[in-house]
Amino acid sequence: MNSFVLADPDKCIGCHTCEAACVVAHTGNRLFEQEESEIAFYPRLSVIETDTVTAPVQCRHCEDAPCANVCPNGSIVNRDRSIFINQDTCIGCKTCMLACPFGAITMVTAYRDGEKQRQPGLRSNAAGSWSRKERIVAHKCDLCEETGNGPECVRVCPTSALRFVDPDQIEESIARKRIASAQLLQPFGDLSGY
Amino acid sequence: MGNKVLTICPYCGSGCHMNLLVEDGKVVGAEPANGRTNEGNLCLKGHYGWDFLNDPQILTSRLRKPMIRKEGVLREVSWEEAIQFTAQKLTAIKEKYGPDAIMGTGSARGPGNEANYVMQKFMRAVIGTNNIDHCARVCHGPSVAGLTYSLGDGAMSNSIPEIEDTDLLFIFGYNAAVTHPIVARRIVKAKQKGATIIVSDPRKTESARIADTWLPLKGGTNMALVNAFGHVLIEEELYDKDYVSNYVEGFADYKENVKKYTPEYAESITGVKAGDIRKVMRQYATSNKAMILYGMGVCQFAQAVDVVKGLASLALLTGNFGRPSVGIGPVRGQNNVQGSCDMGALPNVYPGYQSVTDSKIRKKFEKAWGVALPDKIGYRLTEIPHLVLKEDKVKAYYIFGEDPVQSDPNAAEVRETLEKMEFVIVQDIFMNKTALHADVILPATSWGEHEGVYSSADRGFQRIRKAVDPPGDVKPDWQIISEIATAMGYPMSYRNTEEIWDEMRALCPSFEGASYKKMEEQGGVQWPCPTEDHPGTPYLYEGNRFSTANGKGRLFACEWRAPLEQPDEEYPLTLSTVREVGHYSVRTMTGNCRALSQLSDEPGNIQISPVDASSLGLEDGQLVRIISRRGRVMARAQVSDRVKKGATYMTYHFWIGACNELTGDALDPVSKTPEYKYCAIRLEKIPDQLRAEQQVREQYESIRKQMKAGAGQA
Amino acid sequence: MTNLDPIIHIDEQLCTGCRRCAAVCPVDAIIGEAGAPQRIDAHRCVICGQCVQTCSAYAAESNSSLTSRTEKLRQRGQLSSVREPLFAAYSTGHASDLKEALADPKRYKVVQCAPVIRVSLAEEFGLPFGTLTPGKMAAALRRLNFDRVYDTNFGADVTIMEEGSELIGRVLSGERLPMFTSCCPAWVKHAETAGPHVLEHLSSCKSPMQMVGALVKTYSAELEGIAPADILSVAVMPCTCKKFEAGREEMNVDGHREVDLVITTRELAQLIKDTGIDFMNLPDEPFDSPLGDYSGAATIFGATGGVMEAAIRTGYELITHESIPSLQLDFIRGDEGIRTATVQIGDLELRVAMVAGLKYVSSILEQVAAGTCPYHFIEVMACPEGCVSGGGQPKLLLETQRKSAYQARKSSIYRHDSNQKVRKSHENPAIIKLYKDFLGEPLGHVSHHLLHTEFISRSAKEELS
Amino acid sequence: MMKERPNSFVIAEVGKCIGCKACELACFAVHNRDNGVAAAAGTVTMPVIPRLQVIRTDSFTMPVQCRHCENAPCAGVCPVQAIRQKDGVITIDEERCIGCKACAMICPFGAISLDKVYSSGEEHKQPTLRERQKDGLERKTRVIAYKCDLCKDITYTGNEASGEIGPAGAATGGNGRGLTEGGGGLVPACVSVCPEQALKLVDPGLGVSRSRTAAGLNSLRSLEI
Repeated sequence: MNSFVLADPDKCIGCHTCEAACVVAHTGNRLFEQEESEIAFYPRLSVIETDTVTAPVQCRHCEDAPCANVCPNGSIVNRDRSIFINQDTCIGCKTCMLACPFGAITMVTAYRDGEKQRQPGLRSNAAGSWSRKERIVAHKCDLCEETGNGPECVRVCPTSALRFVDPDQIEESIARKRIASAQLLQPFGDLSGY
Repeated sequence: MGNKVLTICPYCGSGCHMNLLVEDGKVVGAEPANGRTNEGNLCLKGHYGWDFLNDPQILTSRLRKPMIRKEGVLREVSWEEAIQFTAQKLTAIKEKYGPDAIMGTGSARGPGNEANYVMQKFMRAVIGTNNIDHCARVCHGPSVAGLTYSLGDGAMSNSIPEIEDTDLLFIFGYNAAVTHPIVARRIVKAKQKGATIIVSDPRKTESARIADTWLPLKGGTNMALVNAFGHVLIEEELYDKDYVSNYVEGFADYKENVKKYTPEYAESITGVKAGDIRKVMRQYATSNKAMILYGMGVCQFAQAVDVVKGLASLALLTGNFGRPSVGIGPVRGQNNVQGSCDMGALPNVYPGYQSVTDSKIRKKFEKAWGVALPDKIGYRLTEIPHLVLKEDKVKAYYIFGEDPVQSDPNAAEVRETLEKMEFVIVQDIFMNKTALHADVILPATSWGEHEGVYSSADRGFQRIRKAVDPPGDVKPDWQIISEIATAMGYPMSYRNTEEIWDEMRALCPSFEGASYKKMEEQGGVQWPCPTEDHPGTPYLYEGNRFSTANGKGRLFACEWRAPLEQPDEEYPLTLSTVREVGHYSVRTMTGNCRALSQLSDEPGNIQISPVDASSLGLEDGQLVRIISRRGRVMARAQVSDRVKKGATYMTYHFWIGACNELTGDALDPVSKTPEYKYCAIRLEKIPDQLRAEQQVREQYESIRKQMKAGAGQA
Repeated sequence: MTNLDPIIHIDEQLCTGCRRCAAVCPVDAIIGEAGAPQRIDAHRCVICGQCVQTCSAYAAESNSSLTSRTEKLRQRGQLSSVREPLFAAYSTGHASDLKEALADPKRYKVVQCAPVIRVSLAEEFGLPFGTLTPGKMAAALRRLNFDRVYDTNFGADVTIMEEGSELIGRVLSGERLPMFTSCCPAWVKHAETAGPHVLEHLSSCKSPMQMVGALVKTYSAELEGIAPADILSVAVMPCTCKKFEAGREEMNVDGHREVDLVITTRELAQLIKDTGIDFMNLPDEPFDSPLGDYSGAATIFGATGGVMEAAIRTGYELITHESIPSLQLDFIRGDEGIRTATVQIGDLELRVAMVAGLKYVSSILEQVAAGTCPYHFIEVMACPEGCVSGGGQPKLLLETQRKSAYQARKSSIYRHDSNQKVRKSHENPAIIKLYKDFLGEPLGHVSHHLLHTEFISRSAKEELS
Repeated sequence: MMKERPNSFVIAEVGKCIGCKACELACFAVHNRDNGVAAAAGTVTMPVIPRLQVIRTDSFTMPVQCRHCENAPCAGVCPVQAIRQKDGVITIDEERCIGCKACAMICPFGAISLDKVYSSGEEHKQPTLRERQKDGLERKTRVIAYKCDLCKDITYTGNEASGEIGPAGAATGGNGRGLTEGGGGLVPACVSVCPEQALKLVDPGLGVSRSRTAAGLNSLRSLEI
């Protein structure tokens, strides 16, 4: 099973530190050297406030990922215990974004080595004149796999509202609960009279 | 290779310890350190808010050279010329109009306590006036006035770490999640440890969301609610009779004054259910340890000092003083607003809250400073527009580390005031809106570039340290002020901040034992700290001895007064100004940090209820025009379930969506704090959103150009 | 024309089973599973053609598994030159038959046009909704080789004379009230099928179309000196049910069909295009006298409430012998399913109701059966806004435009009325002359023979026996 | 400060579609005003060429149309750069298209189809290319790629106005837009005509699936592991 990050809304204070941390973890210190207009600031989780809940929302790395199941060209795969978007082959069709029940996928400009990726063929008039359009790809939590330090959002949260959930922990917890319920049943003894 | 410099975060009164990571003389990162208040945690401003030191020029630009306005244009000059020019102009104005024609400010932000000490000394000893004030006036001024009246000390009676161990936390008009995330962390911990949380706020703040009881009162009705609380404590005999008879005075008057405020009567004014008023007071009175925290929701009203006294009265009635995890905490917003108050950057007190009208104290300072000192209380910051525009009394303004055009109410009036003055000095690290009106600009070093001491909100003196050399030709604030003083014939020749600090300590009994060495050893010192062997004081009023003249706490209640400007047909909504977690003050610092400005940028937001949004046809994220009797601005609509119908909220950090173009200049009669939390506005839908977005982009671009040109970097 | 053909059909090859037709059918005559081809219960069907109007299941050109377009057109009785898309729901066409008949030099070819054709025909040529083109229409009909271009409006004026007199008689005697209008054939068929008990409440008048047909083969034939057997009587109608009405056994005069052929608005446009007539650039031409002269009251028959308004304009003056104070009876106009009003006519408080859309009529039928119906006179139109929204009218490609199309057609009708010199049926000189020269008086002997009819109960039980 | 917004697109909710093809018809109608197609079906003189296709399988029916992919593969393979992003819409320049079919082949959604070109309601013949037909060599009709353009360049509303015309009067065309008023603003014709509201214009710019995110959030409270 896949790992994922989950927030405890009773602890989250909506401070957005996780969002900034997510970007810094994925861009490194290059972020603090770039011109403001060149910055690729795309947090992979977003803090949402509703009437009753405040918490960051991010990919749950679903076992039967709806995003992967609607991807028309197989750009979303399960890899090393996480759901991975291959941004190199993503065609930007936005279907995964719609399919995700958590709203955890956003569409962002693709960068390579700090440079916006431009498409070879498609031209756009968005900038006022016809020019090669930026690649725009689906984007979501990758559990900070490349850094090797585990999710940065979990590390920086000042109220420890975020948790990295390892599927083994779920298994363990379920096993623990099973043992506990078995122990609870012991005093009943013979149930044949019921 | 890089090194780490331990310092204090410059972004709020939480006073978090942090390390700046320095490589090749440049700050490249930050990491939390294990401070008393933050225990190894930082919020996003601490983590990513150092970026402005490298001057990325996102919003405005770093000032690098002194400048003098010549033929209407700011031109770079030498320090010598700038100092001489400033000294001559001030001398001339002082001679022509008298010392009281000159106003000066302290700075509650980067400069630190030593610079504020030197500044107030400059105004008092060199200019000869008590006309020194600072932005505490527009925030916790009422706390200083109110708590000094009730308890004797105008500061948190308790400490931030104590919050998590209280049994009941009563939060009034205070949104810690946004203003002090690291204090909010303690509130979350208190909740996790089982404390009862009660929140009184018109908006469903994060604290309100996790509260056991949320009292959603109508804006501008604080006094009625606080009176009703007192009424319940007395009517149901919940108050601590022994405590009141031993340590408190004014009970008879208090009882009389709150008599009328039955919970039912208060419900008719505040909208808070009478049953809830009773319930929370029973909980408050019966808790072993109950603590009150409050913020701008109390202070930024025209009836603010009264409410502060009323809240203090609740703690007095229930005996919640003199122990850990009780008391009352005005959690100071700006990083060093506690410090600039401590240092006497106020028109009525010398450093250490020593009254300027007390002749014994005055003599002490006259002796130490070697000059005669004025005995009259000086002008308050918020009175300046009136004194200039209506009474023509103030001619020169030495603005040190503040941006009143952005931060003070009724910006149009502030601009007019500055234009009318004969001489405006701006001493700052960044070009800002106020500096556009300056005759002289004196560029200073920033946090991270100088040494000093900040006071955390809970009275904690902590050392800030220099990590990098400043860019350009800039000087520490205390040095600039000293040079002007010297040029005006009053030599000041401090060699470092510790010399200043020690001079200050010697004059302030309650700070006397807080040496640099002790701060170094302990990580910080909480005042009062009267002697070298005293470790400092985590909570005040030990033994229930208050700092008032007779040592007793003073109860207070009075009639509720409605806010001055009420909504009407033309302006049907109310506006309250608030803060945003990722930005700080006038945004010259955080607005120049890449990560922070990316998270939230111009033109800023206006929070509005879904009902009002749909009746205006507004969608979340759309630009909207906001209009009050004083001005009009554009901001982005943020439709929120947590906002009540009829109310709107804007954060005051933004330059395009500048809410202080809208706010009114109604003032509290005692503290002269403006009513930021209540004015009437209307919203207008903008049909052509694409054009409006374009306008925002153009306006931002023109601000940047203006700021760059102003900073001499065109 | 015979009534063996049920007229309304659903093409099984094309129907997608979306059942939007069933949603608009006022008599639940469309049967089938969702997603499967639907069929029509011909017994219940009132042939109003609303299903034809709403159907969007078109024959995709790319679908090679379908019967060829040419063959489909032939099956549907449509001209081979028709280029518009073919839809699953359609009505049997008679344009091909008419084209053939028009080529016959031996026959004397007479045509009449319903009031609303002139406000909707132009839409078939891409003109805005409600564009009024009576002159071009008359010109086009002449170029199609008609010898006389008459007008159903003339029949509407006659209807008012007959039906108005009938109403006055019944109100005064208190017999068989309420009285229902009988000009809408779909309503008549529905009454015969679903409410035989109200048949005696229907006005005995034939519809304006049939009245003109009867007069064409008698009055006009005499005037022109043509033998009725040599006359081809054609009607252009906004209505698919008029094809059924014209084919009713009893609609003959002395053995001659009153109306030999009925084509719809759409079919007329197709015929004009087929003949290569440049409709847009035709001159305006008048209708022929005398059966082409009409009052404003006749033109408003095309909108719901129009018959009522026209009847009141005349009834008021016949009863009170005073001039009606206002000719624009706004309280009658509207588009709700049932509208009611009370009209003060002298001492009489006339209570009237207007039903637009057959699905609204059932409550009134129940009231009549229970003897609690409070009205004197009830106008019933099967289609949602009267004949402007008839099943033979131009078919809209966008459902979203339906409301504005009906609105424009209606306001055009009312504008046409207000521009007429004569706005009351009894003041139409051609009508006055008709009664003076030929009919004698309303409800007289000749009228009875030519202009009145009887209705047949078609309840399910009788159908079976 | 402001990011580029992803393109909008129309998508159907499969459970709501009843397969009536009103969307196809509406699409065709609003795109062929130049071919004389007005409000009435009788004005149509050409085959219906829709830019979305209602698909029927045994278990469901729904229209399929272009997703306006950000990195549109169709544009990548177009040899003559006829496919571009214009004002947030992936558009095929019908003048430039040479009918090579590459775009139709690469589109993973099957949203592009090739069909004949009509002008003024008649087949548009090529200047020189001829093909053998039963009456010998004839000029071949142009065939190009068609797909959804979100009704962006449509400037004729059909027969909105009413009025009388003179004896030789010409039609007075309306001057509204093909985008029609839907629930909240202008939407493509297919969306506005759908009787079941099965079609939606998804605008990823404003509050992307915010309600969903919020809904997902509310379940968080009860999650304890």
